[in-house]
Amino acid sequence: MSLKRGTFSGGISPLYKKELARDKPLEVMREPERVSVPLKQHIGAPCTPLVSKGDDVTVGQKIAESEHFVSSPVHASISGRVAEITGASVVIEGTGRSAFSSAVPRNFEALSAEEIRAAVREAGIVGLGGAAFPTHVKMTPPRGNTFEYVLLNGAECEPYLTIDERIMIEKADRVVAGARVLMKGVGAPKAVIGVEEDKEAALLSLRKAVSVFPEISVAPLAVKYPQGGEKMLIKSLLGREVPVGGLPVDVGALVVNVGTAVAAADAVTEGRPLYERGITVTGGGVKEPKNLVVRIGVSFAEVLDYCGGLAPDAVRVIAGGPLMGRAVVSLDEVVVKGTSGILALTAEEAKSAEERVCIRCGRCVDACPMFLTPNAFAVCSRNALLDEALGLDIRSCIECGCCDYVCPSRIPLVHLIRRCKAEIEARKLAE
Amino acid sequence: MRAQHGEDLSPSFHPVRWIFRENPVFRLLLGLCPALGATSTAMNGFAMGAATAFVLLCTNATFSLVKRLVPRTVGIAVFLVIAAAYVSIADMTLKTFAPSIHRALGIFIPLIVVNCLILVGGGAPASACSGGGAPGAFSPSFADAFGMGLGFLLSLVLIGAVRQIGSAYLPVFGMPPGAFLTLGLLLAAAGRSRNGKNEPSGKR
Amino acid sequence: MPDEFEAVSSPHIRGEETIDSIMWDVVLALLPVMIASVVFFGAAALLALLASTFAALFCEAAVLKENRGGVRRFFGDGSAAVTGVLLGLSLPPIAGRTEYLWIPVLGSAVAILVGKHFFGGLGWNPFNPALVGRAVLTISFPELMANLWTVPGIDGFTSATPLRTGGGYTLLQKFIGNIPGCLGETSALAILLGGAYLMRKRHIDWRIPGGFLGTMAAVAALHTAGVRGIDAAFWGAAWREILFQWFSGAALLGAFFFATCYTTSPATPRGRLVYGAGCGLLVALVRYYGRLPEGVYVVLLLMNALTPLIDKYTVPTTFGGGDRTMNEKIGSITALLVAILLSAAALTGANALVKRLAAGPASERAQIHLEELVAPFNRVIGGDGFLRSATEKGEYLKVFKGGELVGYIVQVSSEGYGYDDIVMLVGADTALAVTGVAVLEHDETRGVGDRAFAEDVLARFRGRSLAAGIDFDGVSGATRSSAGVRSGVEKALAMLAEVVRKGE
Amino acid sequence: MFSVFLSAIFVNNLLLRQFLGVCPGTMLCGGVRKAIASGGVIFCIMMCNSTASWLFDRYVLLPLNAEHLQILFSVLILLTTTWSVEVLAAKLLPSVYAGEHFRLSYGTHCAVLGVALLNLRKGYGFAEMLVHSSGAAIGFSLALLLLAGIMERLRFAPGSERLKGMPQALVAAAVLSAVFHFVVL
Repeated sequence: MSLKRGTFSGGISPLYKKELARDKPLEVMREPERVSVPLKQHIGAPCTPLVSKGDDVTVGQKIAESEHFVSSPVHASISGRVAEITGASVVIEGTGRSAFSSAVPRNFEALSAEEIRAAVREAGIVGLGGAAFPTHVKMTPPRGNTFEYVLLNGAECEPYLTIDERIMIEKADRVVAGARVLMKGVGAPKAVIGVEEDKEAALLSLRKAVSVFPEISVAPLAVKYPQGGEKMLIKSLLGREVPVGGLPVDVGALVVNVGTAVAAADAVTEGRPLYERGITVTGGGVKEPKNLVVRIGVSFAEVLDYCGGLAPDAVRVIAGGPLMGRAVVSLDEVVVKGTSGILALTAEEAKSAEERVCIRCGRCVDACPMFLTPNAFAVCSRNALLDEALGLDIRSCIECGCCDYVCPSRIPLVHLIRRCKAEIEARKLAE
Repeated sequence: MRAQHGEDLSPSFHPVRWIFRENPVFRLLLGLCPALGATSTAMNGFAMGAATAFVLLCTNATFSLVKRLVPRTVGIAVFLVIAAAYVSIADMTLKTFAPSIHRALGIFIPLIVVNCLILVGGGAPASACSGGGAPGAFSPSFADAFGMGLGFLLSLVLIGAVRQIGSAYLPVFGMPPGAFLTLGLLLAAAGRSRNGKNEPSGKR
Repeated sequence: MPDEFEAVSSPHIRGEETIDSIMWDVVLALLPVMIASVVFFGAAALLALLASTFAALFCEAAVLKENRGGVRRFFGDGSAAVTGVLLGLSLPPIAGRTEYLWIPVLGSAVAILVGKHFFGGLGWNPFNPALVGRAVLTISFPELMANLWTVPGIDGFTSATPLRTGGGYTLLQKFIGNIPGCLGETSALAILLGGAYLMRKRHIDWRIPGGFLGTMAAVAALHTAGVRGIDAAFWGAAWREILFQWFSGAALLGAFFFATCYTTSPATPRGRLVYGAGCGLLVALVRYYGRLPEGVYVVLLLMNALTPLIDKYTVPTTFGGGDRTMNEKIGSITALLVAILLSAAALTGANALVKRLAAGPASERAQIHLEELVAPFNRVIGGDGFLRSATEKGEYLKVFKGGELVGYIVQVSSEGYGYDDIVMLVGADTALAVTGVAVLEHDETRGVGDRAFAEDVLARFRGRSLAAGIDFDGVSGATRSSAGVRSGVEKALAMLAEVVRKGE
Repeated sequence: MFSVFLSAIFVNNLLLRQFLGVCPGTMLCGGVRKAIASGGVIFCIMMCNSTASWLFDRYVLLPLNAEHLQILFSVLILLTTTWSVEVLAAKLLPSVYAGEHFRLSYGTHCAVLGVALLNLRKGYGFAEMLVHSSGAAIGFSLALLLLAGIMERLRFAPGSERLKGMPQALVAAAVLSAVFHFVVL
């Protein structure tokens, strides 16, 4: 790979606000006394519980599973007793400290691709960047396709979030190990780790870590959003465009978040399932922003509490980043595998302004990294012109929020696009 | 043109209706070409309106006399031939006795034949309108034709007067853009047109 | 800390720009242009700008409730102010004289009420409101709007349109300012400053001014090549021509401020390039081959009308929807080639046309009708027989009475204010004194220019001859039309003089 | 010849400068695609009708010294040509004919007849007649297309119901009319 900075067309350069948590080293949060582990934390079929109320479980024990291929098992994140099984989650009450005792380290070089994929599935690995798509599914190519590259996504383009950056700085060796495991697992000869170029410390430590592996390279990327979008990352690193309606594998690439790579390495070499993950707790509404390693199923309230609590002027709490994350209504929500951060924004940060009419300035069209026409989608959505929207490729929209961010009229474009997509789906079902 | 003449168009004598509620220009959007092209002054508007009303009345009267003798298949053709005859008469008369007006109205005199107003108000057979919609089974009485002609005449005089007075201050009113502008503003002032389709028909 | 939080759709952070901030930024960018106009044209310019801006704001407030009640609300989102300022800048300097202040006021009122709110207000106007206002003024008062190009500093002095005559101004003068023209057109420097500010703030896309000025430059270079051929000094001459075209008239103001109006320009990147190139091409063609002194404003309105279609057919190719880079290359090369071919074709056509019109005889139809037309006109001369004759300059009729030559009737055409020539008949006796003038066809402004053709006015020509001098006072307000008639008479008499001299 | 063509498109545009064919069916023709389709149909019909009228006038009416029958026969020829074009289209291009695009609104009849009469009144020769008719047809279709684009966008415009539809279309036409007034190349 050349050292030329990779980039794509479109996108935006929002205020990054990463300085809030950028210098906070990874910190393991104290073990919660009670977790509520949801049965469906991934894209695909939900799991059915393997334990029942009153059972004792140890940390890392598989507590739910599904027959379906596109699914991912769930593990206990603390040792203790199953207090309750609701329809959607298993509640475990802890019995003191519970460290995971890792199995005998395995040499992944000796494993076959199938064995590695099986280990990844068994450990419940899903994409930790936010989408939570089961990784073993991604690693299984459709017939006739082969992987050429494993691309590790260290772009972390969402403002505020810094967890991937910390992982790359502090666990560069594990990131590289993850890359090697994944290369072996999909039979790809090369790997590239893409990192936005302003993350200098991460670039430095990764370069050191890959120096002995000529098949792996580290590529700096332009600092802009959504650099970490799967399709944008492939364009930036390989110059290839995933065809409309296609998958990364169509251009020979497997894209995996750096955090996921570390989890995959842990799963394959140590047999450690995904029962904890790193998250960034930040935002103007958090007293002490931190990068934390937390157990799956811990409530937002407890995590925020650990970070000094919410500032009084916090008005919005978000699971994930500010551009694609989901606003939560209650702090009883729990951290799941796809939670990359907890953000508490103040009224000033989460500016809400009155919506105005579209002045057709075209900023949304310029910003769209998928080269779509969000202004037209808004008209389609409001007037139920579903066929027109389909004709304009509304299904290619990745809902990155660039259009919405730049709109000077404050039109809720992402919301309108989602509604239009939902209406299209509903119509398809009805037919 | 989707004029929906139906039950509320009773054959009773209601010329006033055609002037206000169902004004051919402002409510039914009929005969807009002459309403734009022949109204640079109130006098032109009057002449155009009068000529149209004349043709409308005469054609209506004549056609209703011979209607029963005409087979349905050639109804429209016969109707237009009658209309064309009266238009020719109007044309010759104006040319001889009012050449300046004849010149000002120009091509709009012969085009009275295909004026929607004549086709609708004269009671042309439904097949007259090869697509835009049909006047349906509406068979106007002589009184209706009279009212319609009067309504049309008054509308044209109004437009002509507005343009004539307007052009004294803002000459654009006397020119083609001013014709569109005047009619657009007057239509907006008149409110929603009666034949519904006051908006693009092709909502996809 | 609230128990429940807002559940709203992502994204949760927003950019800084709002309609208000953009609109007021545009006003800020127009500030240098306004200052330049006041510096070069004096207080009248300030008056005109204030009148147009405040008239626009008042009309906006009359329509929109949210603009009423308070100074801040009165100034609103800035869109009305932009319209008002732009309209003011596109007016001639006389609009600032107190007796003409109704011009900016009327223009702004038309712009805001008809151009903007009739179509649904901000974001819905199909045409740039300021241009609509200007169009109504131009059509209604052509002499006021286009004929009087006041030289800065010399109040009331009128000169011919610089674009037609070149004006005798150097490029540097044109760049800095202090040349005749509309208020906002005088200083290229000020416009470029404002444009650079807007580009820097990313309020406008380079594609529109780039396509606009680039295409103009291409046509100007082609034109230069056509006029003088390609030799060693070609590039120097071409560049002079290009800069002349850029700095003249409303090209820069149009490219940076009018064409970039959001609502009326395409929203897609490719569309903006097409739109800009279309503007540039048409402006150049109008300037070289049209009869209009300045076509920028009209061309912009036409392109405004094309915008929905451009938008519809330049929807960007979705990411991954084809080999985009290759497509883009092919697309831009094709666009360029088409532009070049079109302009070349238009040049050739127009060239041939101009040559034919200049050299060829009057059209066939005119000949057929000549005798017919002459019949009533002839009453003055009282001839009973005609002989059609011709020189290389055109046709004329010899008028005979009782077999004796008593005079001539010539059909000539001359340029008036309108877009078509004034076609007229000039009668003369054998001593070459005018016996009568009749205007057959003209395209002068009704009610204004055509006053020059009133019978009593034309009767004033009677008895005049070239020898005695055609001392003819034009009708005020119809000076161009009067001058057209006069030059026609002169042309006719000159032609007859030659006929007589040759003893034909 | 070239100037006849250009002026027929712009300065003497049928719809915008001569007011021929102004009716809701043309002003609000319902979308750009439909405007393109009807533009093509109108072009065919105008050319056929103008040619037929011209030939009839030149070789029947003029020799017979029967110019006073011009109006009557123009109308009959109009009926005949529109009818035959429809029949031909139904035979040759059934798929096109079946589409709603083919149906013409009233207003277009006025424009088609108008062009034929203009050709006769201006005393054009055969070639000039063809050039003028094609220019007029192109100009008519162009105006139709521009208005369709504008009105398609204004479909969802806010504001008073009074203004929507014809009033807006007419004011847009006013601006276009002003623009075409100036387009003299």
